[in-house]
Amino acid sequence: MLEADNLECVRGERRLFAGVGFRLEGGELLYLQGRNGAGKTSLLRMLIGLLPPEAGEIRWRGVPIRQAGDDFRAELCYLGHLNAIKEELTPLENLLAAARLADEELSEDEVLDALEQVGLAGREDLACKYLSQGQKRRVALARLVKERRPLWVLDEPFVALDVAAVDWLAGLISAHLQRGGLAVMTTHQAVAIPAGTVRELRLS
Amino acid sequence: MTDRFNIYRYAAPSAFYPLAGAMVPWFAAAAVLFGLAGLWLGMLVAPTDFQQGEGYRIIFIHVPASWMSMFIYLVMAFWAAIGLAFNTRLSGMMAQALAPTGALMAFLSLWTGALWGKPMWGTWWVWDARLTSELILLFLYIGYMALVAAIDDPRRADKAGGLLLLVGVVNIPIIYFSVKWWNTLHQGASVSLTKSPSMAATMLWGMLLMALCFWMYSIAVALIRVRTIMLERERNTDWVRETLEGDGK
Amino acid sequence: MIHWNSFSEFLAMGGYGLYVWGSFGVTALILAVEPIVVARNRNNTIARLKRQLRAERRITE
Amino acid sequence: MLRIVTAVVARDLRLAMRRQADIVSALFFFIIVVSLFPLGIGPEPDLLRKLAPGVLWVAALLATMLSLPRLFADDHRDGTLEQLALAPHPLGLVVTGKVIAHWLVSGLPLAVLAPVLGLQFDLSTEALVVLTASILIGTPALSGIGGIGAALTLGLRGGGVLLSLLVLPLYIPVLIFGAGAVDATVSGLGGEAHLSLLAALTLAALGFAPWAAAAALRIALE
Repeated sequence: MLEADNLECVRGERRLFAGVGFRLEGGELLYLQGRNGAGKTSLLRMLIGLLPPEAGEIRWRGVPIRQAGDDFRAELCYLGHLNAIKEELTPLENLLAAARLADEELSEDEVLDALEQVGLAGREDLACKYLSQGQKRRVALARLVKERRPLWVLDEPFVALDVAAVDWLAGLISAHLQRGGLAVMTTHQAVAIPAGTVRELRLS
Repeated sequence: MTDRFNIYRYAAPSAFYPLAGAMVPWFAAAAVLFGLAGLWLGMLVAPTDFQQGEGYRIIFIHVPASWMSMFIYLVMAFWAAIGLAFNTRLSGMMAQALAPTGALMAFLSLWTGALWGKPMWGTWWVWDARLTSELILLFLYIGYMALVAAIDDPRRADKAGGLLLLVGVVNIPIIYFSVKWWNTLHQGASVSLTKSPSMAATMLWGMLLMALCFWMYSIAVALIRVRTIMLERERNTDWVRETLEGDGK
Repeated sequence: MIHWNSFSEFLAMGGYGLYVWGSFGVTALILAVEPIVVARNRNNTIARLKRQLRAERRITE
Repeated sequence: MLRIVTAVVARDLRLAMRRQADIVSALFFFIIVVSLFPLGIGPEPDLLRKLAPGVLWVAALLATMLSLPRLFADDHRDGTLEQLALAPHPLGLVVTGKVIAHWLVSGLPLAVLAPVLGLQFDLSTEALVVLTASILIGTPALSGIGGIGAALTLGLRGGGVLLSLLVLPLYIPVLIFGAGAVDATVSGLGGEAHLSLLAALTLAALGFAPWAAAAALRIALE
């Protein structure tokens, strides 16, 4: 469903990688690995269409993502290393606003449910600036709980999480794969994902 | 890609670099020749203007500089459009190479305009539509150069600068007409910029020759500058390495 | 053919000498300086890139 | 289509309400600049009436620019802008929403304050009405054009100064027609022609600017 052909990445004057390609089907997870500065985040940004590749092509359901445009983005969920939450808003407001801006139907009950799952019950009405770094990350991750879009692209999702949260997130990703979803992620920690096929791609 | 169209071939910096290098001396020589001919006609042969006396001779640089300042901006916008549409590397470099010359032309146009205005209208500056638009054009040039200089990644700089150029092109006519309208309502300056219609043939030829001189000059300088930019930008490519190992030509 | 009777008349420009020569002087100055600056900039860039290339060679060898 | 615009407006307004200090400081800037002019040039009512349109408009223009650098910067810093760019609808609509929200918290309050400040300049009732109308009609164009500048300078060093350099030349037509409307009313010519031209400028700016800004944002996000 997601194919990348012969991708090349140039940042500034440096060629980070060239000739990178892969195919990913429903139920499969792709681990991106590589040193710092190998271009993992750049590759992710290419896959979500924010960074045009220097050469090569990315296709979603056989259509180049540039052409697919909104149709592609409607099936994409991206979690960057920035949390994309507003400090002034409460976790509840943040998640509701994010859902509305992403054109998703999400009720308040569903959001509260998701916040409970990430262990933020009782903090729904506290502005995010009063939360700790790890708690803010959980607010960002809570978006994934009700997320049913087929392609997840996650940049270092396990960073700043404790052991229990890592297990919970791994379970969430497995469930997504079992539903037939796809996931691409970068990570430094080796986390076992119980279900689905795991592939690896090493950028050198 | 490289062999499909000729235009693509010359749009590749490696092919354009030697071509540009070969063209520079010709344009420079043409600029000198046209300049000498224009100055001879304009300064030595052309008769005195019956209204403005000898002071009108500023026209021989003022009008060509004004023309070039506007024309260069249009050319830059043209390259910007090409660059944004086809993602060619050369376009951004061309726009950047032209900008300083365009800004200098706008400055010259204002400078000579002021020196012309003082004896003719008794003031260095009027808030006339043409002068004001020329001033804003200078600001647009400076803004473009500042924006491009502020962005580290050259590709991003090209794209952002190109977008700014296109926005500017849309705005220049709006600015011109709004200032013109504002000016006619205010009627502050009792000065008309319309030139005397009976322009002698020698004056016209002098002006056209000077315009050609400025044109050739701008092309020559921009070509040298674009060659420098190419070397700088593509320093990690094979063709630049080979060029550098030769004599840089 | 030539409009002027004497060189001093040419310089005076019918009383407009300051303005005419002020315009031509600054224009000539700019049109002379800009190519020099551009050429110097080009030579500096080439020299710098050559130095970098040589340094790179030394490292790889 | 409308839903996404309203969603952005609602979110940005809510954020602005939680950060009222920003709005208030821009308004105080406007008040202070306008109030300083009579002190600088003297209290003659005739002179003040003549200067009022220009002074009020220039101050409104500068006050609008004060909040422009943050139009996209906050969303850029915390990653929200990426999410907005990845949403399944045109980015231009999102920018339209942000421009509208910016106008609601920067332009609209100026229009409310302007008649009060106009009284300091001894403007007639008719001129005050036209002044308010011109600021009401003209400031959306300022927000829209400013959005292009804000998007182009996103994430750059010294972005604020650069932003003014890019945006001020483009503001000139708005300034001319805005101040011109009041000017024409003061001198008894009637400001309708200016106002309709100003409205045309605003419509053009709101139709065109968000898409240019969206293109600039995509460049900034690369």
